[in-house]
Amino acid sequence: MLQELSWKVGGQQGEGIDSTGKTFATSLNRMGYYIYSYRHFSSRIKGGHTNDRVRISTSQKGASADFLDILLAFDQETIDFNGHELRSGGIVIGDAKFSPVLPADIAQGVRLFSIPFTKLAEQSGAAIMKNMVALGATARVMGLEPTFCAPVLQSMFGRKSQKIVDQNLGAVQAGYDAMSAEGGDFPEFQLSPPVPDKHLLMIGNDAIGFGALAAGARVMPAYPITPASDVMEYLIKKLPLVGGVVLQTEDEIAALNMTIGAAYAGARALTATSGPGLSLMMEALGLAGMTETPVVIVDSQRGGPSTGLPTKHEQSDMFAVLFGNHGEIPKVVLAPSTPEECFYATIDAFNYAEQYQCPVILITDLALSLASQSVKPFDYDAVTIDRGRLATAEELAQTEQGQMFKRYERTQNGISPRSFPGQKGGIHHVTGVEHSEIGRPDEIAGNHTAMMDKRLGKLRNIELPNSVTYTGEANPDVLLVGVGSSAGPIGEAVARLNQEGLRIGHAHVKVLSPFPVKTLQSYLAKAKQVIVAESNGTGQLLQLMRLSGLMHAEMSSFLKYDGTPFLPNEIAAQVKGSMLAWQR
Amino acid sequence: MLQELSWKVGGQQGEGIDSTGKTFATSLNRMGYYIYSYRHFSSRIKGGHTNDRVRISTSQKGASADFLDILLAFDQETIDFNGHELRSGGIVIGDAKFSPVLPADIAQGVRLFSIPFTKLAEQSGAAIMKNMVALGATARVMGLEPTFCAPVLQSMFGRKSQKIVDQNLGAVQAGYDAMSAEGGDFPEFQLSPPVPDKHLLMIGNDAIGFGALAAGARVMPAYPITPASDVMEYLIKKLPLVGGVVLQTEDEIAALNMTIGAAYAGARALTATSGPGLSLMMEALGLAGMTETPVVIVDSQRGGPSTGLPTKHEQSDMFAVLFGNHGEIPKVVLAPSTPEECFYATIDAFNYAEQYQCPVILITDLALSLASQSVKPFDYDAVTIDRGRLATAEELAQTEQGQMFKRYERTQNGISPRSFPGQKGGIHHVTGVEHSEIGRPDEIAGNHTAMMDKRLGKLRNIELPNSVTYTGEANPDVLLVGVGSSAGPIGEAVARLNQEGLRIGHAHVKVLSPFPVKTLQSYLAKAKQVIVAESNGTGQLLQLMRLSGLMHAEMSSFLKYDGTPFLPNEIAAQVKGSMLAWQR
Amino acid sequence: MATVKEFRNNVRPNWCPGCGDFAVQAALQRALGNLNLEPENVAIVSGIGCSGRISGYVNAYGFHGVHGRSLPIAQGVKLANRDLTVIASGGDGDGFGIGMGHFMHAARRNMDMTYIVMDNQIYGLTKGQHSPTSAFGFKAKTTPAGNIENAISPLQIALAAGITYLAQGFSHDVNQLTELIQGGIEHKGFSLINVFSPCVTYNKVNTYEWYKQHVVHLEDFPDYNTADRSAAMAKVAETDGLCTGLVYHDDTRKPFDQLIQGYKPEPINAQNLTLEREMFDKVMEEFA
Amino acid sequence: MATVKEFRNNVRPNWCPGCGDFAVQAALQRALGNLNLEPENVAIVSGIGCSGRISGYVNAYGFHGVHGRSLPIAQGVKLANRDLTVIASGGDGDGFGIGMGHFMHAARRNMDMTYIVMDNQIYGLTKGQHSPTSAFGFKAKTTPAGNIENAISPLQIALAAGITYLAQGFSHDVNQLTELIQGGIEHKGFSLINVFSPCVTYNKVNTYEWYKQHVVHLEDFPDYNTADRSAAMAKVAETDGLCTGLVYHDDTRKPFDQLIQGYKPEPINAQNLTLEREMFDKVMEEFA
Ligand SMILES: Cc1ncc(C[n+]2csc(CCOP(=O)(O)OP(=O)(O)O)c2C)c(N)n1
Ligand SMILES: Cc1ncc(C[n+]2csc(CCOP(=O)(O)OP(=O)(O)O)c2C)c(N)n1
Ligand code: SF4
Ligand code: SF4
Ligand SMILES: [Mg+2]
Ligand SMILES: [Mg+2]
Repeated sequence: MLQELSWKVGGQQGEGIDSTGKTFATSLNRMGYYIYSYRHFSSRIKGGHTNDRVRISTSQKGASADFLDILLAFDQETIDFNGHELRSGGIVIGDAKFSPVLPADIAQGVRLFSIPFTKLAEQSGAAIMKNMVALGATARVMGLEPTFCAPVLQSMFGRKSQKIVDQNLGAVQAGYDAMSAEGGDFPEFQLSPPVPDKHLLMIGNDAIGFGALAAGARVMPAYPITPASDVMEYLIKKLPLVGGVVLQTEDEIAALNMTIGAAYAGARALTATSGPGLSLMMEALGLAGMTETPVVIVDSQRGGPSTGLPTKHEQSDMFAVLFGNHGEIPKVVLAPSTPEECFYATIDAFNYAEQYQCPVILITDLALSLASQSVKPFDYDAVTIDRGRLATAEELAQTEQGQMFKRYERTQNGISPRSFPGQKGGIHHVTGVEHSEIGRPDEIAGNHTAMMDKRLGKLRNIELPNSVTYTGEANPDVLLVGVGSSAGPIGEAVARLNQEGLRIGHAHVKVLSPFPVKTLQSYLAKAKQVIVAESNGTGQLLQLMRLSGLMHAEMSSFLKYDGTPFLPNEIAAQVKGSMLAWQR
Repeated sequence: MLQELSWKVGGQQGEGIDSTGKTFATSLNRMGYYIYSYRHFSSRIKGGHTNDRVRISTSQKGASADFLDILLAFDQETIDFNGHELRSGGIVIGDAKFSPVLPADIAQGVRLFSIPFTKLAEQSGAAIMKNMVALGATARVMGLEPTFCAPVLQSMFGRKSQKIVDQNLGAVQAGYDAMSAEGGDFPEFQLSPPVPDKHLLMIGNDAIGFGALAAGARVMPAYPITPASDVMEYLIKKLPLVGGVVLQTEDEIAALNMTIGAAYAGARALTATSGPGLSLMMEALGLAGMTETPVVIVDSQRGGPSTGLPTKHEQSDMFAVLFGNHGEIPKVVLAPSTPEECFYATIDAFNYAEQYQCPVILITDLALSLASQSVKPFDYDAVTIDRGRLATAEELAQTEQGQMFKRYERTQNGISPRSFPGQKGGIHHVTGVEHSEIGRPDEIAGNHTAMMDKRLGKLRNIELPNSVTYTGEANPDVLLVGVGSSAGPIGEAVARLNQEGLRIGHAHVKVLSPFPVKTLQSYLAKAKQVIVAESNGTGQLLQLMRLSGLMHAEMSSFLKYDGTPFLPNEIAAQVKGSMLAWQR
Repeated sequence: MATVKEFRNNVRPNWCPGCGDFAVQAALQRALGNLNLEPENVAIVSGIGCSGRISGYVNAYGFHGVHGRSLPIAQGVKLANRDLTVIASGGDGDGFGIGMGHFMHAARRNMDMTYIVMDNQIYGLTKGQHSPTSAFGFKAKTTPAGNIENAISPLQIALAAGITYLAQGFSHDVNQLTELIQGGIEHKGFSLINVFSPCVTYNKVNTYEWYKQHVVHLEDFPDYNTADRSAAMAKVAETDGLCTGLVYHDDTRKPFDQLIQGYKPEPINAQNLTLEREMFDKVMEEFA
Repeated sequence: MATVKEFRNNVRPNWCPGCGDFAVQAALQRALGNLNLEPENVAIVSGIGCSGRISGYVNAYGFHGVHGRSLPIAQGVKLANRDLTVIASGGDGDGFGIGMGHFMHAARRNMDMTYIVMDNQIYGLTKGQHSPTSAFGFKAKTTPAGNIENAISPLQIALAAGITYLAQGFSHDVNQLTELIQGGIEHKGFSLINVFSPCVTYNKVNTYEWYKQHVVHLEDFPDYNTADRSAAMAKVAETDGLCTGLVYHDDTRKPFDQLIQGYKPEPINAQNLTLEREMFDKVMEEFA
């Protein structure tokens, strides 16, 4: 019996590929399996190849599998594009309607089944249910009950009409039966029973939205953009329930400036964007830094530069996030690597923003933002809200008539008390111009130096907790360093390699600013060789390490920038290759 | 007799301080002296202290002097603010009108002269001529003829009316006479006669404007901002003479996008901005990189972050220029250090832009953009125009009917032929989306990698000529590394220290991208200690060196970020101090 | 209760003597005083320009943002705390040049706030370039041969954007200006008060004298109906935009802030931020 | 001479079947063909959105820029080469949302070019959020409880900005649309053709049927004078913006490109770039 199985469904955009994958994944997640599901889609609405690759496993996985076991195809293109991913002995189930054939480059022993998806769907009530037929065929192969997706279908369509539910279930059954008619069982596709464990299935963006809700966010001005829009679309459903508001602005410039206004006035506020919007936010980002306004910005990276590859994975905006605004400001940049971490990092983001009174950027990548993953239920008690250094009633009362509140008081740690409009005794001025302790423009030479030190000092020589996670060998021959969603594939590769007897370590960076130099230094010191794996063309993480003074005699980049995330075996192969090269 | 003299005039903004300094400096420049003149001003139109500090020398200087010899004051504030800069034995000449007094913190032996500037001006015709009276007093002290500024006054007012010229000259004479009446000569303020050498007096921004004109620039869309506006204001007078156009756009986003449009359509085009505008240009900058459109962007740095210190010097936008746009593009970043270099670098900028088909950013700082300096006349024959790889008539003719031109052909060096709208056979598509050789969107994984390599490869492993200049000791105990306008103060400090017998070297970086790693490495390798001097709070140049793999066991930052440029003796003191610290 | 005095602070404006902006400041302070508002309940958000300095010259919460973005910031402030009286302000370049998009959208969005533009038909702070309201043919630093762009009409575009309160004042008439600003603040929705606020240093054409000669007062047209949008459009066109007074007023529309789904009377910034465990669990369950 | 055929290329548009943008593409190709233009002398600049793809679907020089910036790019193209026929185009979000500021300024600047907006009252490419032209109350992904912002009226704001050629078409009527686009191209100045171009996938309210029911044709008003700006304003208001045909046309004003100081008939990109030594020396002497 298998511990995991890899399945893919493909067809044309707009054909319901998404919902097929979703029904499948959600059903298996409810059964207790762990899911990792990654969609391939393109920047058009209807037409064009799309697919959903679902990995079902008895333990948690953070990456797509290296190979496919089962491919469901709604057109020949799906087979032609994806067939090479099938392991030998895998199977293709295609809609008989397009008379599927296997291409030449297919692995040995791959079998093709032609099942009349569309026809059976029509017989069950409507052609659009061909997806259900396909799911039924899958169930048969995997040895699942034909009713495995009944609960999910019930919650999807139950409120609309029971008839639809029944029709769909009928279609599933029809697919199941048709596959049965092909004869034989498929013992090599049977999954071990799941560990009975409850988990949630969500994309990183959902976790961020939920995290923001839990953190007390109340205002979200934002502008739609792939792959960040989901955060806004999630919160637009939730914030009104708690008296908050999502506002779709005219552009990203307005979005961040409005976020600044709301945060200044006392609300917890966030915005979310991706590369092009991030570029447009640079001026406002500097304003937030200069005015010490606690805003949270979610940046979900996609393929760049420019409009780039809007629906593809990349990690090429780290430098823009860290260095893009003119002038120098303190900022916290959190880089979670799983939906679970997205949730907690979002809560941290709001707390850090108010504790350090500076912008916090939560950076994700497309794979993290959009891949559906099984995660442990979140811990209510782990959610804390710390609003940082707020002016107390006594302090406000002390402000003399006609005097301004020292919003930018130069304190030991650079953090000053905040007052909000509406508070008597808290009146002060705020400006992006260099200013005095009460916020008035002040161009005197000494003041600028002092205020620069105040602001930059807030994060100087600080390492935030859990800035790096480490797994694997403590004194490794090869240390892999990564950031973002690659925690999954790197972690898996490392576990595999260590099982093979190699000595490999894995340091995953979770905070890009303040950069955890000391911790990384300690790991680097123990490694013979270092490979920094990232999804971009210039090796930004490695450059960031070097810039921070982190050196290692044998440090190299492993870069992938074709728009797809790393697979575990790509990492493993690179490690092995470079161990060889190095030993030579 | 002095080889140099340092003079300052100060008063309220709007009182004509600028023109006093300008008349003075221009007159002495015409006499053959070398001038370095730096204005202190603030972000308001009338009122507030302003001053113009002019260094007159028999040889070329690129920095303000460490101390003042003469201070002309139109108000007491001027003396209070600037008095401490006077060397012992210096003099203050104040308008009797405000009954000037010397403050307590003044150097020993400083003398104060109270001359009725305003009264004498009124007697000469109008109070506004008090500046001329002050210049006359200065002339007397320095042993200049009272007519020393006659040619300049003639060209300033001659076309208006001879009467004004004569009145002004009368006022100068009155000041001269009044100073004479104070009795005695001032042998300690006599300058050696100048080497009879012709030079021009200009600010860096003028040199950029002139350079753009000489380089064949024809379109400049821009939005006003200190300290970049002069470039636009210069070209608006010149471009119409050659059939070109300057257009004041609605914002900086429009400015750069319009520049892109013009460059795409075949014109040499540029825009100019400073920090806030730069931040707004990030998205368009990425577009220029992705579409391989040759635009030239002038970024004149001022105090940041945010609105910051709009009229003060800083070098804190280097990272934004290098890394600010999301995604990864090739770009050339030139950093001239004198007006002369500004001129030639601007010409280079247009050539590089078209040779490498990428955005070129010419980065300056406020001191470089705005300080008036004497420069050698420019060499007409050194101006070349190289439009790079344009499609030939034969190539265009080869395009078959219904076929598109391969504007993004993948060639060995990554540089493809350009065709312009209007050219038959050159039709192609341009997009910020990842694209094929004919410019059509193409999301296939392999294509993105190949195109990223094509674009980034254009500048990989390349060092542009004259990327670093080196002076001083070849095997120095201390190597100073700088960028931008600090070439003057660092160069002067190094010369002085070497004369004192220390072994100091000076490497000045003139190109920030592609970063001249090899050349710098060779200099670093020969130095015992390295000090990177820059005008910002985080040491961006040093970080850039580290990021590029440049390491040195004894490398430190010398940072100044109070809004004023380095003075030679500040550099010298730092060098001496760190030599001591290091030897200990 | 606060009076005009409470809205004064100890800062000496750094405007040039005679600048029109002094009158705008005075009128704003008077309007706030007349309305008996408390300084701490007023937030003034401004852009960058000579005009933008105004947020530092009134005793109230002041936010001097970046160039052209006063309206997005101000809207954020209002969203977070709808109990505040929110004023946005800045110059013609700030508001109708770089900030044009935000203005049009703020007008149609109709949040309850007041926008005051100090329109001097020039870029003051950057020393005299032409602005979007500079007339065709106007000579400025950047138009030495005369402006070849047509001027924006703030009143026309405001009406076209669907503004609900529109007025125009003139720095010479502080009383009228005070009233117009007061009306804007009292109006429940987005209001624009465009003010002819002469730049005595750089604009030698549109001087106090020039405006005095060219401006007509809407009060002089007793039949003029400020509730009639077409009439307003026509009057603005007829007077070439040179009319002062209340141009248009629509008090039938609810402001954005009251239309928000799940609107609660208590302002957002006063809410308890803790998510109840029950709701937490319910939301989490949706992912199961 | 080129005909409509020359403006076709071999790319299959990736719009959804039935999308209104197909008709816009066809009308544009026909208009270009009817005017006997050569493909190489036409530059089509577009923004980002489903609509923005149009620059890749016409055989001509095409520039697909970034979101909301087609007009600045197009103006740059025109400045560099005024012999080109320059078309800018994109969606309602692209042009009237993020691009609003550029639109207003392009209209008043009045360069000789044609702007075609495919107005589907929705954000198509990002999957169905409301747009600036979405009606009050409209339900979209981002307005589940109904839009609480008032829609922009493209025609009103264009008139207010001082546009010199204004028309509105509907994807259902390719013949009329072709004529309107053709008129815009022939017009010497900035023209907007706003097109009701239904999004069949995400906008289930403003469908072909809906437009057919609501749209009035200006040709049906024989007295309507397209040269009368006030009449245009009134008609647009009266029809709630739902009129098609030529709305306004002012052919008395010279376009920007002809007013440029030092204007030369030869386009900029055809000039010899070398600065004569004499001028070089003269300019240099100014710094002595
Ligand atoms: C992004 C950006 N671009 C340019 C500037 C420079 N700048 C400051 S104020 C201003 C224009 C001022 O004109 P206006 O808004 O009319 O205000 P006024 O000074 O006339 O009151 C400009 C262009 C800036 N601060 N930020
Ligand atoms: C700066 C930036 N922000 C956001 C996006 C994402 N985006 C792409 S198209 C689009 C809106 C599309 O709407 P519209 O302009 O109406 O075009 P349509 O798809 O409806 O034709 C958005 C928000 C982007 N590409 N760039
Ligand atoms: S420059 Fe003009 S707008 Fe600015 S303060 Fe002076 S008068 Fe006022
Ligand atoms: S989503 Fe709408 S606008 Fe986009 S192609 Fe489909 S129908 Fe057209
Ligand atoms: Mg102005
Ligand atoms: Mg649209």
